[in-house]
Amino acid sequence: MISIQGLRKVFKTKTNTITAVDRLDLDIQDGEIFGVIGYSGAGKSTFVRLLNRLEEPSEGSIKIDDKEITELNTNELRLARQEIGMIFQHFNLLWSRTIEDNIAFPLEIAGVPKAERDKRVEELIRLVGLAGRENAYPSQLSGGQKQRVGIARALANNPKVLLCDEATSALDPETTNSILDLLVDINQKLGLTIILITHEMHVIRKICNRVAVMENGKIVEQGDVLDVFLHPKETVTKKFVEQVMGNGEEDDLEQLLAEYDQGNIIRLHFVGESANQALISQLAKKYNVDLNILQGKITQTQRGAYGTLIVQLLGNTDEIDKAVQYITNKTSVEVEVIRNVK
Amino acid sequence: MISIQGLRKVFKTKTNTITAVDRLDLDIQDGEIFGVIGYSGAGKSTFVRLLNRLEEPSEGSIKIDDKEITELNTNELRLARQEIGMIFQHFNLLWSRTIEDNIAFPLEIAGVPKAERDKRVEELIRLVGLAGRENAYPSQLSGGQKQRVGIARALANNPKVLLCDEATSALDPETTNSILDLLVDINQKLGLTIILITHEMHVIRKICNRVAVMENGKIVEQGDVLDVFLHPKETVTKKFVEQVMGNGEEDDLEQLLAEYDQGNIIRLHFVGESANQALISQLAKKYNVDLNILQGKITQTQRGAYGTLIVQLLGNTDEIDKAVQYITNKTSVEVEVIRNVK
Amino acid sequence: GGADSDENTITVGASSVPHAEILEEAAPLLEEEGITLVVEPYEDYVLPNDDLASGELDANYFQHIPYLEQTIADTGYDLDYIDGIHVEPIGVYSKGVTSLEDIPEGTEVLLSNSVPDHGRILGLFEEVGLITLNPEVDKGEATIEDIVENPNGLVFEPDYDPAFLPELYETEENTLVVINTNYAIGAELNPLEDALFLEDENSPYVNVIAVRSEDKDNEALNKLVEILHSEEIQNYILEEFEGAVVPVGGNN
Amino acid sequence: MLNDSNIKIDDLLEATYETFYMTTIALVGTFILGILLGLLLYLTMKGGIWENKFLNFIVAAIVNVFRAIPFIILILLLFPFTNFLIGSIRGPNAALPALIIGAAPFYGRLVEIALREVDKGVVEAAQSMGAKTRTIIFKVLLPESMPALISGITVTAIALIGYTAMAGAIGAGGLGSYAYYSGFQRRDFDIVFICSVIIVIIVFIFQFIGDFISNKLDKR
Amino acid sequence: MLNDSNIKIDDLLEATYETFYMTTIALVGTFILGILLGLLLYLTMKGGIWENKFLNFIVAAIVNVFRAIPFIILILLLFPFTNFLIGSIRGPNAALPALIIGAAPFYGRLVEIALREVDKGVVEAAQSMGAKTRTIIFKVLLPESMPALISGITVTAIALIGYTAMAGAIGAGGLGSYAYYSGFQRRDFDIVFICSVIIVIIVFIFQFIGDFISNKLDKR
Ligand SMILES: Nc1ncnc2c1ncn2[C@@H]1O[C@H](COP(=O)(O)OP(=O)(O)OP(=O)(O)O)[C@@H](O)[C@H]1O
Ligand SMILES: Nc1ncnc2c1ncn2[C@@H]1O[C@H](COP(=O)(O)OP(=O)(O)OP(=O)(O)O)[C@@H](O)[C@H]1O
Ligand SMILES: [Mg+2]
Ligand SMILES: [Mg+2]
Repeated sequence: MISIQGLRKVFKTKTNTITAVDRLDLDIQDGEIFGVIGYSGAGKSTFVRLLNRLEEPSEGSIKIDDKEITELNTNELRLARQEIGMIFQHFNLLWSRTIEDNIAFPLEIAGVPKAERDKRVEELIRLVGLAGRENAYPSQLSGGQKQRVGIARALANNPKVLLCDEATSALDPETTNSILDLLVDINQKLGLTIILITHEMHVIRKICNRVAVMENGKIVEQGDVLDVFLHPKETVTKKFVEQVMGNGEEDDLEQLLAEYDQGNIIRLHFVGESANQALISQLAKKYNVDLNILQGKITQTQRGAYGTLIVQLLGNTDEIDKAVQYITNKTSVEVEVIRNVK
Repeated sequence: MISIQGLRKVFKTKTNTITAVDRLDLDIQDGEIFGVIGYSGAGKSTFVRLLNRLEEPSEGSIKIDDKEITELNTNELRLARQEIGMIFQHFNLLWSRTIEDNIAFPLEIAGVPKAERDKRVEELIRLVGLAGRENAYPSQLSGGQKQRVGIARALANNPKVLLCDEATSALDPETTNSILDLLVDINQKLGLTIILITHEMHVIRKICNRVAVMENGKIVEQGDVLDVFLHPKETVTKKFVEQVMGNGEEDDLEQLLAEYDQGNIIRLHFVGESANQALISQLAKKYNVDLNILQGKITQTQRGAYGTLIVQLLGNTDEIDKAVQYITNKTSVEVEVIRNVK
Repeated sequence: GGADSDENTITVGASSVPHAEILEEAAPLLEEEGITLVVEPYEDYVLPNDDLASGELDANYFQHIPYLEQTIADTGYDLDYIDGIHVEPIGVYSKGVTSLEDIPEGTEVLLSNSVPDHGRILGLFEEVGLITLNPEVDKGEATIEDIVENPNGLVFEPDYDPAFLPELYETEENTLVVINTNYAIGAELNPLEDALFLEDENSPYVNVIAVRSEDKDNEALNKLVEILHSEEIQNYILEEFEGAVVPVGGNN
Repeated sequence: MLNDSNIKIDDLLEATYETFYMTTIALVGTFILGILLGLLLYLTMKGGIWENKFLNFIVAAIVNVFRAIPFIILILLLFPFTNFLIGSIRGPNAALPALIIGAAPFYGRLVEIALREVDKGVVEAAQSMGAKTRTIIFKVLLPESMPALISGITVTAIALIGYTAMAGAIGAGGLGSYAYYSGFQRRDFDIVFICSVIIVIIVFIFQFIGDFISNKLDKR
Repeated sequence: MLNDSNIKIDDLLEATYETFYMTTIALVGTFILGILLGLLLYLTMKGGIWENKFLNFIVAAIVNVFRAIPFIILILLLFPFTNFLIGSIRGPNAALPALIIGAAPFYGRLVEIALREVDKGVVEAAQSMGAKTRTIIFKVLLPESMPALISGITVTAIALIGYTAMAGAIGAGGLGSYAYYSGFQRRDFDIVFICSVIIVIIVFIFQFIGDFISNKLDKR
């Protein structure tokens, strides 16, 4: 559905030349929810802004629905844009319009009749939890409320593609969840394709099918969410995965090692197979070791439990070695020995 | 240090009267990092804006450092504000100034000499990872970069109190961590008191001493971070705690129950005592049960492992019962039976 | 109403002061003769002649003969006048200079920026013997460049709005200020007493009723002139304008 | 003091009416034409929606030329046009073309300044929704800059009142010309004073209305 | 065509110089005084930093009164003041007080409009840092509104060029009065034309400089 080739965007300032997006290739399927993550300044916002040509590409091609976006004339681009909703990082609401009228705006643009418009707006206001504030102006809303108006506005005209630039970063988890559910719902019912920029990995985990990791304007890694979560290759990806997978932060680890100064400490990666979920209890039964779960996180994926646990093994050195060997040889759990006491 | 009593702020609009902050009482200690969480629209931003009187309180008293903020005259207020740094939800950078000059602004206001100012600015730019962009203008920065400029600016004049309104919500986890480390560092070295609004519970967990939960303008719950995490009383708090403690979301649970349709399913709350870390392996040894860790999260606190695990118990019903009883009676781990197979 | 409307209605363009006021005074007298007078006020000196030539007006009353002649020469309009009605004598005033005899060398002369007045003012200066103008130049069209002899080395500065001249007289003490009598009176100067020297009623700058040449014998328009020359109107002028406007061509 | 004066209440009322009449009608024309010019300047500028160096230069040239021409000369230049349009070159109606054409380029610049202050983000938002330029103009640019547009037209209204004084040259009447010719020229300063007071009152009325609307519309 | 004319290059050059001279000097005065008035209007308005209904009314009244007075009458009213200040009431210098006092209230309004467009958030940011009002004015309000302030002074400059024409009444000279008195009055339309062209060129120069600076300063 969306096919991007050699996309490039260079900003020239007096002192610097910044390549915000650098020869980027990407294919996004119809009806997919595609996540984009990356550090601040990686070029994520620039990337989505290139997709609907709010930013003119310096180079490269963007095909959406077999239309070459970069070659559309003004009018064609206009019509193409009506099918692409966009949620802005900084909301970009019209201060001169009430909440209601802000949400109705894309419908007015698309020429939807008044009665229908009102119905749709009411529905959306309810969906994003702003009922009762219809007639407020953006300046009278909190940050998260503005964000929700932006979301409602982007969804109003039932777009085919939705570009979300940190759509939930100003929202509390409860509201985030309800918005994400809403997006998944629309995605499933109407086949909406969503490109979702975020720095919250749990958002990616919860709703994305695939994810791309950007760094310095390039996509350094991409794939199925689970694959990327399981086998992050790049450092940047690992950092992001750690966020959702637990507190792998190195300084935490050192503290841990200092605190629990006895026995072996190992890190177990559960890679999503239900057979291994009982590993801890199996080990306890099989070997004469005590297993202290110090830290970690296990989540459910379609294929089974997945995650990381940092475990302290106390007991006889031999027994410990055997236990570790067992894990290595007989299970699909990946084990990493952090401290080995000999 | 900060003592708030009966604080109230009412916004009157033509159609609505909104009590954004409603008779709020709160005491914050010197050198504390105090978190405030709450749903979008709960009144968090309004609350911090009242603290430095960017918003005039409708009622109530605010004492900072024994100064009654509500009674200061213009000049006293001005001087008091120089000691209160503020990070805005929407950055509020001056577009007419470069990054460098934006950060230097509070120093200019405080009358810091040029040479010293330059040194401090350079240092801060490095700290927030914007070296090389000193001479860019805000319009040339990404959202997260702007946020970091806002942070640097708020820290520039070594304030005694720092008000952070979603200071890290536009930042990726890596940058967030480095900023949080920075805050903790300053907090420890200089005794900076921080009031931190966020909707990211892991931020609270990582750096806050105490946390307050706001709902509809009121503080509905407050206390030590650990206490609140361990024993969330209000629904809103529970929702927030679930975010950081794992995927306690109800629909996930149902899915889990459907998927693992055998044996008992229990939820274990580890309340931060190191003695219990080996619970799983102990149970496996003591009773004839298999324990599958389905989901959950364990983190380290000062006192020991703390968190929740959802565990499937497979085996003889009697044995399972015994195991559960053992947990209930002999450990400080709280157990909640989600499914009991009789 | 233009020239082609009712025979007995005449439209006359006039400057508001004193021309329009004088006409307004005459209107009821004319009405008695069965002639309706419509006064069209003008604040400008170009348009009334344009409008007269184009037929929008039947007559106008705002200019003196030299100006009319100048306009005819410039534009080729076929205009003429019936008779003169009044003179607004111009005077020269000064706070510092008290007699014609001891005007200091190089004294500045401040005069109106209204070009049509310049010839008239220079003529007055020539008459009292302060300058000599190029004899080949028509007096009415003379400009400062036409001064051939200037024994006192007077410096003419034709740059000022005529209405401001009384103020200049007050502040710029060592200059000669040429002030139209109407402004002088407005500024509570007495032309006869305060002026260093003054035009007399023999001035060629008599304000006339101008018409298109074909209308020179028009009955209604001649009736208008007749009434303006009547004793009643002439007395009105004398009383109303306190000497700033001097009626001419009447019976007295 | 006023007893010495030649103030005629009727004349004064008429002059007031004429000033009001000319200002109000001219204001409507100026508003429309000025917004048109301002939009053209804004849209065709560098980085604008219709970026067009040539057109921008032409419009800027027209605006500058008409702003540059002294009003009195403008009146003169417009005679043929006025005559064609109004059927006369005298009186209050004949002053309107000159008033509008004199004030519109000026207001056009104020409109341009106001439009430049509109947040680029909201224009982008509208573009991302596939809005026609017309929609962007009428539903984004104009509403979002409305407080500044109204303040600008208020400023222009008051400049227009000043222009009406000069329009007295073609017999348009009005307070300014009444003050100047019947008062100032005749050194009847009571008339000047009274006229000035009335003008000040009119200015206050315009300013009050302008401020009121502008504040009402400002939802920031 | 030009051969028939009485244009004297010297006079033309002098008139051009006078126009430039008056406009430039008056512009500086107008800029300072106008910013002062605009700031007062902005700061004392409802919700402003120095919110003060009374002071706001007074300043608004002064601004409105001076905007309302026809320029020629303003010149007259200022004679004593001008005489005191300049020691003369004629010539280009004597025109300056009237030019400045005539244009400053007008520019003051434009300044007010520009200041209102400054994002309230950045003012709040400065307040939260404990900035003095002086600092807020010089380091926030003025820099953040600078593009609009410059565009505004450009508009005012061009209005000032128009005013200088009227200042001819006190012998200030300048192109406008040269065009009117030597050209229009003597029916020498070549002079009118040439003067107009020069005025248009001056307007373009001012506009070009203004646009250039304004664009340069706009970092949004
Ligand atoms: N100026 C205002 N006028 C009217 N209502 C306002 C105004 N400012 C805030 N509110 C309302 O007050 C309530 C609290 O707003 P506040 O900005 O404090 O929320 P918040 O907790 O910061 O939310 P968020 O997490 O979304 O930023 C909201 O319902 C908001 O709509
Ligand atoms: N108009 C511009 N001029 C110059 N540089 C720019 C401009 N816009 C963006 N950049 C730079 O391009 C890079 C990518 O910016 P972009 O906004 O795409 O980052 P991002 O990935 O969205 O970051 P964030 O998570 O902080 O929003 C940044 O270094 C930014 O400073
Ligand atoms: Mg971004
Ligand atoms: Mg908020």
